[in-house]
Amino acid sequence: MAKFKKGIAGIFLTEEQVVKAAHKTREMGFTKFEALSPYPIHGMEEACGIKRSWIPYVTFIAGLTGMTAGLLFTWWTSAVNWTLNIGGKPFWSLPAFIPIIFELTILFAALSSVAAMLYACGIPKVSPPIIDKDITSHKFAVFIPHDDTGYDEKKVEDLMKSLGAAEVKKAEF
Amino acid sequence: MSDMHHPHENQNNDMTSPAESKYWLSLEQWANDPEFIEMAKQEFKSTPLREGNEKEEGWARREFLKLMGASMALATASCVRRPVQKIVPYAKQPEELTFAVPNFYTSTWSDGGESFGLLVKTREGRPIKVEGNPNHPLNKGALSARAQAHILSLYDPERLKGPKKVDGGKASDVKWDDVDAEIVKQLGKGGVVVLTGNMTGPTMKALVTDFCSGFKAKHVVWEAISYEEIREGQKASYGDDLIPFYHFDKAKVIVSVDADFLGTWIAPTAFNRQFSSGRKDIKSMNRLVVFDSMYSLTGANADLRYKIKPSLQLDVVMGLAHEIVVKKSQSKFAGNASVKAALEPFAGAAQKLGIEPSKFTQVAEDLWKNKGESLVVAGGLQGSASHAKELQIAVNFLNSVLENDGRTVDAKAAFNLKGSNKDLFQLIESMKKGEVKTLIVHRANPMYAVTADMGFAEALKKVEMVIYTGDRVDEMGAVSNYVLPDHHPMETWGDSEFADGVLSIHQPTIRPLYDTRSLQLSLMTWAFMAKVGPKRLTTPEIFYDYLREFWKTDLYPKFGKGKSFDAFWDEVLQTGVISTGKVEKASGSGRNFKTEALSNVKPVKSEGTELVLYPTVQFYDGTLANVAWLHELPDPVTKVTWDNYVSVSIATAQKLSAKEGEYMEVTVGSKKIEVPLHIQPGLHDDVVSVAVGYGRTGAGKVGNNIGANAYALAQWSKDGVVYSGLSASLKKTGKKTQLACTQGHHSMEGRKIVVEATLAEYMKDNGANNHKHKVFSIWSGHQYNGQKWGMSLDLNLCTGCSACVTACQAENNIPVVGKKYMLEGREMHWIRIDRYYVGAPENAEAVFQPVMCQHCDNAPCETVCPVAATTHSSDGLNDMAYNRCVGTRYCANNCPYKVRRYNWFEYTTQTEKPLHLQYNPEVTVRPRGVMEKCTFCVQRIKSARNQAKIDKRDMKDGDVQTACQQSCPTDAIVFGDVNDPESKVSKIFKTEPRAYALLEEFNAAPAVRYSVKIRNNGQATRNQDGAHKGGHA
Amino acid sequence: MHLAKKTSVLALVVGVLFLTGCKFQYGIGYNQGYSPEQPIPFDHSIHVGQNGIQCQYCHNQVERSNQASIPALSTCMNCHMLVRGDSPFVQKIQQAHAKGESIQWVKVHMLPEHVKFSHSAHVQKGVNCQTCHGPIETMQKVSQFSDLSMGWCVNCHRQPENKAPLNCSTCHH
Amino acid sequence: MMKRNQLVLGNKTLKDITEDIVKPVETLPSKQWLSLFLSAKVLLLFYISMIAIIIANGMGLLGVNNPVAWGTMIITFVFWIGIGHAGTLISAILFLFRQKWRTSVARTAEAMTVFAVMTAGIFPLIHTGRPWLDFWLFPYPNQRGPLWTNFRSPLLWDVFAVSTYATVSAVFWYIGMVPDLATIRDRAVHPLRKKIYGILSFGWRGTAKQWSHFEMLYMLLAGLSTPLVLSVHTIVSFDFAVSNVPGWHTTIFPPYFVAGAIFSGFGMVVTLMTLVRIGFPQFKDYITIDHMEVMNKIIMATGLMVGYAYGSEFFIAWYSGNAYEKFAFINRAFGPYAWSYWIMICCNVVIPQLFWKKSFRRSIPIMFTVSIFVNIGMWFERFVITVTSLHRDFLPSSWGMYAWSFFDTGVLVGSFGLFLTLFLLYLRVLPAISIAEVKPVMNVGKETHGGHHG
Repeated sequence: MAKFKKGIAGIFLTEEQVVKAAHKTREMGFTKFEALSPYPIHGMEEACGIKRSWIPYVTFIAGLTGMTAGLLFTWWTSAVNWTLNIGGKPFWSLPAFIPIIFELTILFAALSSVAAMLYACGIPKVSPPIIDKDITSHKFAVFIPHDDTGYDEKKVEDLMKSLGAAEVKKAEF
Repeated sequence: MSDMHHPHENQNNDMTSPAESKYWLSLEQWANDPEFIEMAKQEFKSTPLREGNEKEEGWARREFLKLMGASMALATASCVRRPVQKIVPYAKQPEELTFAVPNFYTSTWSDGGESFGLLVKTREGRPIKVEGNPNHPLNKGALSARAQAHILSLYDPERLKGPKKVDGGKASDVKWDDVDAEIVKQLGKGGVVVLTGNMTGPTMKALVTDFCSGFKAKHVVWEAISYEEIREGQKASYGDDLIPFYHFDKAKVIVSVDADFLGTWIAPTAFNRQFSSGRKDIKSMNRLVVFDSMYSLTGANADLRYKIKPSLQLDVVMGLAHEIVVKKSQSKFAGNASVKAALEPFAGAAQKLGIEPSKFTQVAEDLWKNKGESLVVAGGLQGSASHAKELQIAVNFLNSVLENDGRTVDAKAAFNLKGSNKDLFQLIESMKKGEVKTLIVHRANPMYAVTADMGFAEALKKVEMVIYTGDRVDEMGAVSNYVLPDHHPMETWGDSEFADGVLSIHQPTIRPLYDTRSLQLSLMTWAFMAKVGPKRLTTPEIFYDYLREFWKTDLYPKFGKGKSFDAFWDEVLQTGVISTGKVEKASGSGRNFKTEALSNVKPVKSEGTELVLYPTVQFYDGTLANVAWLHELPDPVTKVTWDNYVSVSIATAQKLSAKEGEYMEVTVGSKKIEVPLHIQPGLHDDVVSVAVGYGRTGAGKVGNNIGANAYALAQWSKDGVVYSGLSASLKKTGKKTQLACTQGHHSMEGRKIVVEATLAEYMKDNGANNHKHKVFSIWSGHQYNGQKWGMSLDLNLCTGCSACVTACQAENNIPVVGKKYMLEGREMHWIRIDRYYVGAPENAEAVFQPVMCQHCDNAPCETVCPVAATTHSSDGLNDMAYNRCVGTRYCANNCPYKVRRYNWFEYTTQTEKPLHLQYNPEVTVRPRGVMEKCTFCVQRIKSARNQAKIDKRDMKDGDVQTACQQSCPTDAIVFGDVNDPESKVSKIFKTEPRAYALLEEFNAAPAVRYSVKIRNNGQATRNQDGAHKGGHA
Repeated sequence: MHLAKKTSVLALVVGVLFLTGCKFQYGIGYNQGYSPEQPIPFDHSIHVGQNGIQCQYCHNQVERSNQASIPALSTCMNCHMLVRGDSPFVQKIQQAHAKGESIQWVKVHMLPEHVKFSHSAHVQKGVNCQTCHGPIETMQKVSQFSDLSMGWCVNCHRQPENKAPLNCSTCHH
Repeated sequence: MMKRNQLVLGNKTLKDITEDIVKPVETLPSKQWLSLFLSAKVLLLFYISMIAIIIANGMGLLGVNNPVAWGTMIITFVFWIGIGHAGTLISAILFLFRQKWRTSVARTAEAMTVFAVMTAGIFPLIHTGRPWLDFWLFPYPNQRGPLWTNFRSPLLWDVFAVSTYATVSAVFWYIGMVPDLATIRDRAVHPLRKKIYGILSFGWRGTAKQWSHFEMLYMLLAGLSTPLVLSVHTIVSFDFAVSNVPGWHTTIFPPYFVAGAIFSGFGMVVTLMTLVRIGFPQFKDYITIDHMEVMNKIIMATGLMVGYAYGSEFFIAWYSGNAYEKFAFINRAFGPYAWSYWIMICCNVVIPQLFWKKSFRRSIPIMFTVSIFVNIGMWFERFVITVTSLHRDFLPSSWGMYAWSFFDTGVLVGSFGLFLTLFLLYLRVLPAISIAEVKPVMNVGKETHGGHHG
């Protein structure tokens, strides 16, 4: 298990505050901070400087893999490994195999994307530390870990307060 | 033991009998538990055959265990070895026996009507299938459905296992020795009568005669369906007390008045063969005109069918004679005044019959034009009205007018059918008088087939001892003192001369399963013990010796042709039959018709509703009522199974406002029965018909109380029995059932299914009405380079006799499902015969079409099977791997011919023992949940291929005969390699203009061809209903 | 993330096992090597190996029948009427034969009921007994040499030089 | 821009929303729920016993027979699969179309999808004659050669399509639920509850990065599910369309089946939502009459599509000139099974026309009644397609009727037991409305707020 980092978190009560706070934090030069919210917030990626997710590439490649696998598998089993005269159809009845190939494409793509998402989000994690139990309900937070560039406990606390944090606390994340 | 062609009677047994020895592998092992006799005594297991509650009661525990078992098996399949199996070889191996290779024995079988030469196929000493003996001049390899099915009666679990004493209907075990002692004492008192069914065997006849001479006994021969009226008519007309031989093959015009010669009359299998051989050369094909009071199979095959009432039978025959002799003044009788006087009352026959006079005249003209090459027949139960004898006289007269006697009717070769109702009537009278002290009844069941008001049961009470040789305590057994079970025909020796000059040997093919004894040996034993009778009766120890001796002294001199007797005997056993050729060639000598016989032939009053009793193709007289295959076999015309019923016309049903399946009370005088109603197109409005042979009460679990006993309605008198033309009335009872009809719809709906053409159309164009479609495929298909199997069915030859259906059932271990499941559409037959009605319902004509798996090259069933359980073989077969099938039934949906059959329940493994001994070990018994269908008898293909390999030769046309083809009396089925240019089937595929593929436009590319049916009805065109509209793919 | 790695390794192993399953599975659930005790320890190595008796001498129906068949006792007696009368087992045979009884052998090669194998077809084709039954001439106690699985049958039928049919109905009907 | 009605009523705060939605999960069940659950449970046990009896004795217990080799099991399979389409449609297709109203009904509709697909998926497995060998339907290496499956069979396509669909829709549903499960985890007081929901929520914490990937994945899954959902019913329709039975062999089937599936799915969604609104009154603020009305509009639209398909089938049967095809359709409407055809027409085409009237669209009792009729009608549509086509095909000699039995009724009714048991359990242990999705749209349509548009 990866070690959890210590740091300071500011708890906010509105969406606007936390977006502003994240924006400000980033402007301050912090790079490893996290912004937490109970729901996805419009503009938060921009505020935190998060790049577009790379999952679509996984989806695409996995989809292609699924398609190729389906194609090769149906071809090999039906036209190579054991050819059977079924209903007078050719051994390699591509049109009839398309549904299978299609379904495998989707299956591979979907499951790989999910796996990629789990990987990218660093989950599943068993009981990670929770900064505040209301963050998944109606509160928001910005967390700055201790190893971030220019981290200073005092400075960070002040920053949070200045941004309107309802609460600033030392936390583990 | 001088020969090696047969197993032997039980007394004479120096080799390990196959039934006792053990070496069973796989199926045999499972099937052939040596303790099967004990097992058979065990409780009756639930099978789908039985309706009722066994299912509900039985499933819970057994099936729960099965479920548990399945999951355990899954969990442990990979580490547990299979259960230990044992192999028990012979101590001494019989020479003629090779394991897993069938032996064929020639034999004979008769059910009181037709008699057949058989080849009995045995495996490891047990008969598994009967086929016709190709050497037999009458059935020539073919068999009827009943003959195919009678093998099942050998393994009937309800057969008696030993002699019984019966008291008040209760049977108790006795020992043969004790019985013999008592019987011999009784026989000494005199007054002995031996009542038997018809005996065709000369040896048996001689033995009974010897016995009768020894004990001063009387022999009475009686059959429920006796054909006595023919003999009487012959006697009155010509002075010959016999049933002449008929040559349907030599007749160009055949007129049948209620003689169902393709279904049940005298020798239907032989007649089917003869009739169809007269239709093979279409250009000179015969014409069949049927005047039908019920809808008979013969009527269904008629070129021209006219519905009549039984009371009008005389009008038909005499009317035709009037047309020829009086109207046209033709024939040598033309000037005869007494003849003219006799014919005059029948002048207006056509009007009376309701037939267009010109059409009636046409029939007469056709007959006269083909004089000497025509044939008029009448008789059977349908022809047994009060005027039965007169009808026969009229028929004989007409045949004499047409100079057919000696040409198509031949008295020089008579059928050995000697049953007499009159004799039975007299017997009953003398029993009532107390003249009979001991009655020995053999293969006769008067308690069932004689109406109660004859008082047979009461008369029996005056008989001191009644001995019955039946194989069960049936209707007759229940009122006997002793039931001394005879061997099953397959367990006993014998011979048969069904028609003069056709002698066939009757070999046993299995050692007796139970402690039974043949009547022959019983008679010999009693004579020996009483020290009476001729020496040849009392000296031999077993009947086999008597038989051999009889052949040596009586038959060998006539047929021996200079061979040594041993050589002669071996040859007889090998060929199974010797024939003088009498039945193959007509004698040519006509007889003089006694015109005075005509004086009694007067028109019969015709009024009200008339009853027709008739035998069915499935059951004939009802003897085999406990054979489930026959119940499952649809009636060839009505397609109803598991019931008899009263047929009425559509108009009559409307008048009665009764629906199909409603129970009706059929009343004749004071007698009545209740049967469900069946609405029969093409029936005369004033006729109701009911089949006999049903309503058994002592047949056994399968046959008891199925339908009603219509014999009860017959009218007995010292002049004979009236089965037909009795005045009857119908009344609704308010009860209702469903008739298990296997066919859902009776019209072709204008589709190109059975294609017909008239002879005129055929003469113009040999491919008449065979409209070919242009078909194409987006696939290029697969090449078949070696053999490719194909089948052709000539609809012009198929008469719908249904022998193929039962043959297939016997060959392929096809289960029986019972009425309940028949009603739910779960019949299992791999080949079915579709019967469609054509034309107006009130005059419906019928066509037949056997349909089995068509083994399509582009098989739609194969494409949709998810697990590739059904695929195409390299020789063009649509293979079905049962063990791969998971049972999605998609293939059945996708089969346009609907020939696939599904095991809805566990059918085969629940078969009651020892019925399982009949199973063909070459064919897998199918478990529940798998699909099955016709395989083109792939097991036969495979064994023929193996045989060719063993013989180091190539296969040739005819090596493989499918079971259906083998049994077909009309050669309608041809099977072979379509890639072999010399094979019969390939010639039909390539050059027969009548051949077409069913649903050709669908382009499943079937490997079966049907050939257009030709109707020789004198019409220019065949207006099929709706003809063939559309359907172009 | 470790968990994810572990999972993927596990998945890989399962996948490899699955794909090569047919190779590993051979023998599982089949009776290969089955060598039960027989009521009489008939020794093929003596009869065939040492004495050089032809297989077909005893299994004399193998060329004509689907079944190779265990010979009848009368076949044994052809020799053992005279030979090795001192052996208790031979005496057992002689006694059984005299009484017309048989010996209950334990079946070694078992095929399911739905498999229709023909010895004669194979023998006529020139397939050696040993091809399927192994070095029977060295076996003191018969044991099942091949696994008799369908794959085993098919592998031989597939060889082009054998010109054997691969139809379902070749074995199943 | 049209004025929008509020998507969430009652001026909720974020906290209110959380509490409203997780209430059923955090409180003890009501008597009402318990009695419903117990009845569903009894029905489920009945269903299990039906299946056990059928597996133990054979398919013959059902009404299937020779001309009609597929019956209740396949009919009900298609019925449930059809119902299983609405959820994915709402969550995926409407998501791609940015239909914000979908948020409050998506979760439950998806749950319905998953359970309906589960219920459906059982049927093809138990309808085989030897269900213990169903694993043969999967191409796995084996000792038989190896012997593979036949990839040309639409049933095999079904195996792939249904299992893919079941997997993907379950994953889609579950992934969407992960943040909500984290909400429940964080609110949990009992450590065991915390542990369970902790595991179920994968340790979700809602960082911006997570949300970013989450939203991307959600969109991708929506994008993948959309063709998938269309393909599944297309492939189910191929079971019929690719075979050659007159009445089955038509090219219209894929779109017709998909429209029918959406129709029936929405029918079931409306049925369930009206019930959910009654059972959990606090949900009325989220699943508003407006939501219901929109779904009713969809029902009406797809009902018309289905009606169009019925007409089109007839036209094509006539226009093709194929005698068998023509007969099959005349037989549908006027043959012995005409009653089922007209039930279907009434329920699917005629009755939904009530929704032309706005007040009917917004009346809970009326929409509930109509949705029940839609459910019945769509079951009969599959009955009509399956049974009336099979019972009279090419050769009149083999025509017959379906032999409906007690066990047919048993498996049909029993399958509701399975579905309802799962659904009722779901309502109690999982958040029935997507908390994280509702929150962003809580202000939509509110006059006072200008931040959001759409």
